[in-house]
Amino acid sequence: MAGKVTFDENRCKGCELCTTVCPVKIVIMDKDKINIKGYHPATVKEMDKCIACGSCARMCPDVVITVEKL
Amino acid sequence: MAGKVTFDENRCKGCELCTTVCPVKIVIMDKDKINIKGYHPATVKEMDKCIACGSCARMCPDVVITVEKL
Amino acid sequence: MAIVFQKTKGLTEKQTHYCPGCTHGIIHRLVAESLEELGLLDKAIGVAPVGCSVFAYDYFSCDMQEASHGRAPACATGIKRVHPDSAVFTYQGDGDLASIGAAEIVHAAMRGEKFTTIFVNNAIYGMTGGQMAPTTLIGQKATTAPLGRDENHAGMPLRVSEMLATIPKAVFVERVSVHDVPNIMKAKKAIKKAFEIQMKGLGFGIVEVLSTCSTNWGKTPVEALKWLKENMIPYYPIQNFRNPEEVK
Amino acid sequence: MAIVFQKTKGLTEKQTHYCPGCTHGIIHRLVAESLEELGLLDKAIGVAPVGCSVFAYDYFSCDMQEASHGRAPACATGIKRVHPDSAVFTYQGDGDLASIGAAEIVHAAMRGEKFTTIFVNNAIYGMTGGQMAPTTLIGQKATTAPLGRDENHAGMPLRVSEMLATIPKAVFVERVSVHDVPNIMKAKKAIKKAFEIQMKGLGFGIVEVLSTCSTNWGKTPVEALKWLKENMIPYYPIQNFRNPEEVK
Amino acid sequence: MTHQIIMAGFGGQGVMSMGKILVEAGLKEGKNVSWLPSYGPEMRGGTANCSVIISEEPVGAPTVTEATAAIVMNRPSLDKFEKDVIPGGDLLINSSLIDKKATRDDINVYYVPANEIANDMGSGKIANMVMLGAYLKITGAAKEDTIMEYIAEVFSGKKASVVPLNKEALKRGADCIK
Amino acid sequence: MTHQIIMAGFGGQGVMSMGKILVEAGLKEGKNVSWLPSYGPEMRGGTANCSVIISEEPVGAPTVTEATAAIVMNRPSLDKFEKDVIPGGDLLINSSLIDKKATRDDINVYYVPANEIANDMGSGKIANMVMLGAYLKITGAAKEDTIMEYIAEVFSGKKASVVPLNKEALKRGADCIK
Amino acid sequence: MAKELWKGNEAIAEAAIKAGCKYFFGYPITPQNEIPEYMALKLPQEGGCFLQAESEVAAINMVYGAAGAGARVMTSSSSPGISLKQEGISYIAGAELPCVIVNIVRGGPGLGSIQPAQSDYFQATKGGGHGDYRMIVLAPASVQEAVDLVQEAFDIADQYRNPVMVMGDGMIGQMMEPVEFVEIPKRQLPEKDWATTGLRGRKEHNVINSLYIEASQCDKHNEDLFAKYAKMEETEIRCEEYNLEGAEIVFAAYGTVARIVKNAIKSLEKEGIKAGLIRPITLWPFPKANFLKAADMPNVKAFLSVEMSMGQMVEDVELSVKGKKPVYFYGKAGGAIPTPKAIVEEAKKILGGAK
Amino acid sequence: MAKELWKGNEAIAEAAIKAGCKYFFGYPITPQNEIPEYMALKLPQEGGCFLQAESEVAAINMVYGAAGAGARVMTSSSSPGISLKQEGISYIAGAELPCVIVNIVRGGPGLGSIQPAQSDYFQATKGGGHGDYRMIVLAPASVQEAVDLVQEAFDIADQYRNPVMVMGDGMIGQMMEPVEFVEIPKRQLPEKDWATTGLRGRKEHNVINSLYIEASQCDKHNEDLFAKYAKMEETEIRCEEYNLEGAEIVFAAYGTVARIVKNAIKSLEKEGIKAGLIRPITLWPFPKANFLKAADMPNVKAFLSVEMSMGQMVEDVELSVKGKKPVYFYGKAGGAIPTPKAIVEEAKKILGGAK
Ligand SMILES: Cc1ncc(C[n+]2csc(CCOP(=O)(O)OP(=O)(O)O)c2C)c(N)n1
Ligand SMILES: Cc1ncc(C[n+]2csc(CCOP(=O)(O)OP(=O)(O)O)c2C)c(N)n1
Ligand code: SF4
Ligand code: SF4
Ligand code: SF4
Ligand code: SF4
Ligand code: SF4
Ligand code: SF4
Ligand SMILES: [Mg+2]
Ligand SMILES: [Mg+2]
Repeated sequence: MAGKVTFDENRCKGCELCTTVCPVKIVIMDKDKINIKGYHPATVKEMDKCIACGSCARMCPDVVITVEKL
Repeated sequence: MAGKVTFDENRCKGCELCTTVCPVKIVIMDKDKINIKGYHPATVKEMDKCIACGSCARMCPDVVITVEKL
Repeated sequence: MAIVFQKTKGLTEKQTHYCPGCTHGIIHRLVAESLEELGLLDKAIGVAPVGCSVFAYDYFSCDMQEASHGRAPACATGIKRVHPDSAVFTYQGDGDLASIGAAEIVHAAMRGEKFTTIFVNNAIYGMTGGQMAPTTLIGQKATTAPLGRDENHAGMPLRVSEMLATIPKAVFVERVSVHDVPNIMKAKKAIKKAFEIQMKGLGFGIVEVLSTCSTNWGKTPVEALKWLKENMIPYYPIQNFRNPEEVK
Repeated sequence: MAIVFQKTKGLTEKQTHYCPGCTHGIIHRLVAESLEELGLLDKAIGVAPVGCSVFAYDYFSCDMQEASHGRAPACATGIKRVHPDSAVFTYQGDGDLASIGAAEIVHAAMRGEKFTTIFVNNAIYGMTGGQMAPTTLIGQKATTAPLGRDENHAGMPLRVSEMLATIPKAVFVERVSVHDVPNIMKAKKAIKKAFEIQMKGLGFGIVEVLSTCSTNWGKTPVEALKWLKENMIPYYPIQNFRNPEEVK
Repeated sequence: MTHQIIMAGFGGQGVMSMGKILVEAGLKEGKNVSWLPSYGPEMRGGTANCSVIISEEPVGAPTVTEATAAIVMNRPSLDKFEKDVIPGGDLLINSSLIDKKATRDDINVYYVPANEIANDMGSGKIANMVMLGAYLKITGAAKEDTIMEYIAEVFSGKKASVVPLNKEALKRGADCIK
Repeated sequence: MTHQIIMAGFGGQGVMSMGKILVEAGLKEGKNVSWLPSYGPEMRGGTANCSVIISEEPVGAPTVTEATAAIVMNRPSLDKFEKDVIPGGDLLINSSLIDKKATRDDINVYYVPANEIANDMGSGKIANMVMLGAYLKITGAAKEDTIMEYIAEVFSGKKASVVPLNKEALKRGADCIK
Repeated sequence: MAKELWKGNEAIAEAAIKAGCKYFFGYPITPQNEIPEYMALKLPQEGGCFLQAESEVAAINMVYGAAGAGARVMTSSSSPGISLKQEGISYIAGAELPCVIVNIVRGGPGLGSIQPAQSDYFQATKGGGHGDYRMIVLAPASVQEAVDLVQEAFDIADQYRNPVMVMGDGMIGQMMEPVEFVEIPKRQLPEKDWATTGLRGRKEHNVINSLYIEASQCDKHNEDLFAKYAKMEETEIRCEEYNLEGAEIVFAAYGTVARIVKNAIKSLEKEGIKAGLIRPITLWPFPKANFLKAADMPNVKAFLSVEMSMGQMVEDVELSVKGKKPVYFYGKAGGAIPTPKAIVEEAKKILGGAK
Repeated sequence: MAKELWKGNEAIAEAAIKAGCKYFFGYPITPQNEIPEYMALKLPQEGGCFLQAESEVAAINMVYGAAGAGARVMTSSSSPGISLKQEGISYIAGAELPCVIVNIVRGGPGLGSIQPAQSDYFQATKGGGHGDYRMIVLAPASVQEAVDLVQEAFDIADQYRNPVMVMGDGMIGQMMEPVEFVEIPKRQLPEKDWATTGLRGRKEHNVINSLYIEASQCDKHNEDLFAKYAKMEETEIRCEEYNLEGAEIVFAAYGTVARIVKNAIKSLEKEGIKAGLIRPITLWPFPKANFLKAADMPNVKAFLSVEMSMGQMVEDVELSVKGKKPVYFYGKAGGAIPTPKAIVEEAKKILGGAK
């Protein structure tokens, strides 16, 4: 049931909505990065924990996230 | 309980509404007369039958009728 | 010798331009009598619409404004906000209130504007010669619905009172009719009550009055009363829809 | 490897101008996905409003018209009458639909226009900088209600779905929210159903979507979702108000 | 010759259709014509009127302010339009409903008891055709035959029975003019 | 001397208030001033800018198309406004966020690491005051004292604690200009 | 086809149907009610759609939607109703949508009267709505001309993707005159490949819009619009010149007033005074050149604009004449109609003064 | 009182309150939102009433009601919103009600842009609504002038029982400038004995109305209105003349554009070209005499009207100049702002050509 999420990083507006809905709490804001819009983009650090539930993508207002099931 | 009804004849538009509501059926159209508006005005022929119920006046859209109780 | 009925001081001496038997005349009288009986003539300000009752400003003896088509509630809002102690009313037809003025009446109700609306529903545009109104019944002919109103094309008639009764600040909503004397008496009572509620500052009140238009219905005045009773009332039930607790 | 979620073809590549976390973006996506899934992208014509979603014409990949403020339902009426086999929708904010456009939405519903309205209720005028909307809650601050909405002055918030549900030809009326994932799924279902009902020609359908405006609410996007849940839903219950028998 | 006619009366007296019939006949005869009604809010019982022009030349203004003839069916119309007839013009008065006389002496005045004649014929509605008959006799603005041709076209089939009645009305009107 | 300044950056970088503070100070010094913001739909994250004029003479156009100075807080602003500086004018670049260099050589270019300085001072929000300090040092458009006088007025009472921070920011900005 | 008597409003409606108008959105108002009423009866028979809108505002926005969807569409109203359409008209012009708008003008301002007037000239020609835009404004003087112009109005609208207004007064709408429906030669028209029909296989989505958020783009859009308007000014001006030769005074009048003026010209002729008439048929673009040419004629001493207004077209006459000859005005407003007699007197007064 | 920095919109609102405005009915639209927002905060504190209407149409009709009830009342909006008010404005003018309407103009047509523009000139001065009517239109060029004019606008409105429009562009509304609130000398004003206050003992009922069903009465009403307008034209014209002496070219410009033109004049001066400016402050009534006088000055070779539009006021300049000197136009539209440089070039081009 492992999943893979991909972020279209430069679309991200750093709103943090995706981080609140991940059941395994792996979506976080990347404070080390600033994208071309000037925001810290969202990212996933522990990808192996992803269960490919799609919640993060469904919550994102800016269609930043693609979710795949491995 | 006798009543008296007075018609401000030249206001009358001959619509006949008053004639339909008199409980004693004494309000009629005066086919012999034409008022300045060009209508046959309403009138009461048998005034002594009037019970001063006020229905004719309440039905009249043109405040033609005054009703008094004798 | 006692007066049982005489012309109210709420009406001027001016004779109306209405067609013979047009029940606008009755409704005018009921409003004027209510104002007189409540002692409000001296602080009443009425708003005439665009429609057959456009000349209402000539018929009511209180101060009057003539509003643009459909906007009487906005006009009345302006007046009432300036003179909060006045008795303000709008007098509007179904084209005026339910068609072009739909937003204005909904929002006056939403804000709970403290004025009274007399809504004369004759299921037709009288003044302009018999076009379809939002309230025209299914199958009823109108010059812009020459084969009768078709629900698939023009929808179902709008029940304004039912709709406005969903709005919290529309504290008094009642539908009445003037097709016979008992109903005329009931209509008067509702109108009077609406003004009382206004003066108590409770919110917005509207009385929908079913009315005839013999001319554009193509009927005699007497036939028109019958048509109203048999056709309008089944779709537009005579009923109180909202009453503020305080005045029940 | 299976795709669980990816961007729908119903949206263009254009990035939105919305503030971070604005749920307009989610609602756009739900509409676009619905159109794609129902195979309607090829015959859909959308109408963008005046409001924050004014640029919606750039974001949906189907044909689009930009309507004047509040008149999207009139515009959509014109379109749908010309192309009866199209899937026509309006996308409107609460200022647009419930304030200036109140008459247009009521009458589209009355006529039973066969299009779908997506009504984004964020209880504020977003685009113009946070003025009071008809849907602004009691006590909620807005730039034109600096001390919070006062019911005695500005009335009670308008419950649009409840009001429209009194209109016979408004065959589908449902209120949904997008403040969390389960509600987003429900919202999507309602939107899809509304389009299905349109394509069956059953009448007018509207989905009211509760939405956030973190910018003008003065909150972070995450706080805004919580505020919606705790403050809007109690007054605007999430509920189906009308459903045509045929699609129950 | 240009005929500029004002026709006026109560709503319901058929002044509008009287005008229409006349212009239809004029058109049939190859003349230039126009017909302009008064229009107003629905004030039933008010007066209605129309301006009719029949001319060899193209019609200028459709309004008639200098009438070669006026046909007045009721008292208010007489009061209103008597002044608009040009000197030497014709004024036709429905004497059944108007007890007043014309005041001018520079015009030709005709009194036609149109309603009496119509009632006498059993149809009060046809008073307008009586007046039209009188007018045609005076002015020859259109031929009676053309009028009847048009009327026969309009009332064909089932309604054809009214044709003779109209013809009779025109004639009885014409007969009033000596 | 007429100072015509463009200040530009992301929404939230305080370019609008930087401009307001400057014109308030100008007014205090008896100059003629104007402040004109850009305005647009709520596109957060977009760029905002304002045109500021401080002059001995009455202010003509409130728009600045020939800037005596431009203060750019982010990259898009540099790209947009570099061309509007008059030859011999000043361009102040927030080098913390802009890694690009100016392309023109007929103007005076200053690189101020405003965000770094501000962060260093413990308040990222004060980067605008750092830039303003640099600008004042270069142009003398207003006196630092007047600025501080105004700031002290605005942040009186409980908020007075931020006054020294602002003063420090102005100074650190000025120090960047050698 | 032989000539038949038609009431102006009905003739206008029939002409529109003959021109392929399939959609009509309107709202009742005197004195144009016969247009929607005729449409209500006839459009469904032609497979078209008549809809009574909830208001004039809604009607013009339905027109916007239908025009954007590629249809031939019309609306009609009278003065107060046309005022309510101003925002919509500005949008339609801004989005470059073709449609026909009929205004059967009545007396104003406000509720005014319902009698014939020409007091919406400024509104129609200068732009009653906001922003810079233009409509072609056609002003028929007879029912026949109304019929001819309405038919062409749809083509003009489609050719330029622009709203076209047909402006008559209450008389044009209400009077009956003989009419012959002659088919107007159809123009070569561009395809409506910009219309929102649904993609139906098309690759790029079509967008109907008037928003240009960048000022420079909006400026450019205005420049483009005005380039189009310049083309209209080159090719679409219509005007009748009448009796100009040797005229001492030249009247300017349009619509039914021009006919009244012709009566006055005949009267003047009888009194030995030669008068001519320039009758703009397009109120915009205005036939400036015709007036300028007349102003250069040595026999012409003065111009007199006669209108059912307090003086509106007279400004365009003045602008055209460029100060070369004096320009006077005579008018009645609020539904009152100038009489030939009053016009004659006014002309004589001017010539007396000018001599 | 010392000068303070005020944002134009807020200064306008404050000036209205200082002038005794107690009622405000409006609807949000950029770039004038600070006016209703300021009113929302401050009017209740002054015992007045701010109400956000459901639309611009409703707002103007609330103004109608409140003005008819005798109040000092104002509304404000921007271009598309003002278009929606046209019917209402015509009613207000027809019923002769005093009120102040602010238009902070933005680029059009249609949704256009939200940037500064002057493209509602025709609408404001010629009558965007139906029928013949006029408003006084005041066009401030600075925040200070806006403040002064707004204060007087209420008096003018009351004096003539007429709507008065204050027309600025987005710059006037958005910019901050130093302002001093100086009390404007109050006019001697007639009593509002016509207002609908409720009879309160009065014998005759008061009626607010614009309907004159008889054409002759409506004509008479128009005559009366125009007699009043003539009085306004006599007494209310305001205009700034700048640098006219010896000017080869005279600019016509109003509002903020006049300030840009002044910059251009200074640049021209540096190049040895003398240029002047006539700045109408009242757009209606238009300062025709000032232009005519300048046209008669031998040094003046040409006029150049500079506007943020495609050319609107230029027609009034032409009408004033009566063909005595050539009149040119330069403008930007849709929210674009003319630069001093472009104006200088345009002037030089004209003078080159005119020489
Ligand atoms: C803006 C505007 N649109 C249309 C009209 C024309 N008009 C006058 S009265 C009327 C309808 C009146 O119908 P209703 O309100 O039902 O009143 P009724 O005559 O039936 O009493 C209309 C459409 C107008 N005067 N103004
Ligand atoms: C006729 C008109 N009036 C006002 C405006 C200004 N305006 C633009 S968006 C808007 C309100 C939008 O609020 P809402 O519909 O709630 O949408 P949101 O921005 O909240 O999504 C207003 C009033 C306009 N463009 N046109
Ligand atoms: S798909 Fe689900 S589990 Fe994976 S990152 Fe997104 S929310 Fe977390
Ligand atoms: S929800 Fe989307 S835009 Fe917001 S932080 Fe997550 S990825 Fe970025
Ligand atoms: S008062 Fe009553 S009884 Fe007397 S006439 Fe009238 S209706 Fe008849
Ligand atoms: S109801 Fe009145 S108007 Fe009608 S007939 Fe009777 S008295 Fe006359
Ligand atoms: S037209 Fe109808 S509503 Fe109007 S006055 Fe006549 S009967 Fe009454
Ligand atoms: S202002 Fe509000 S509604 Fe508009 S984009 Fe921003 S968050 Fe969304
Ligand atoms: Mg009605
Ligand atoms: Mg909103």
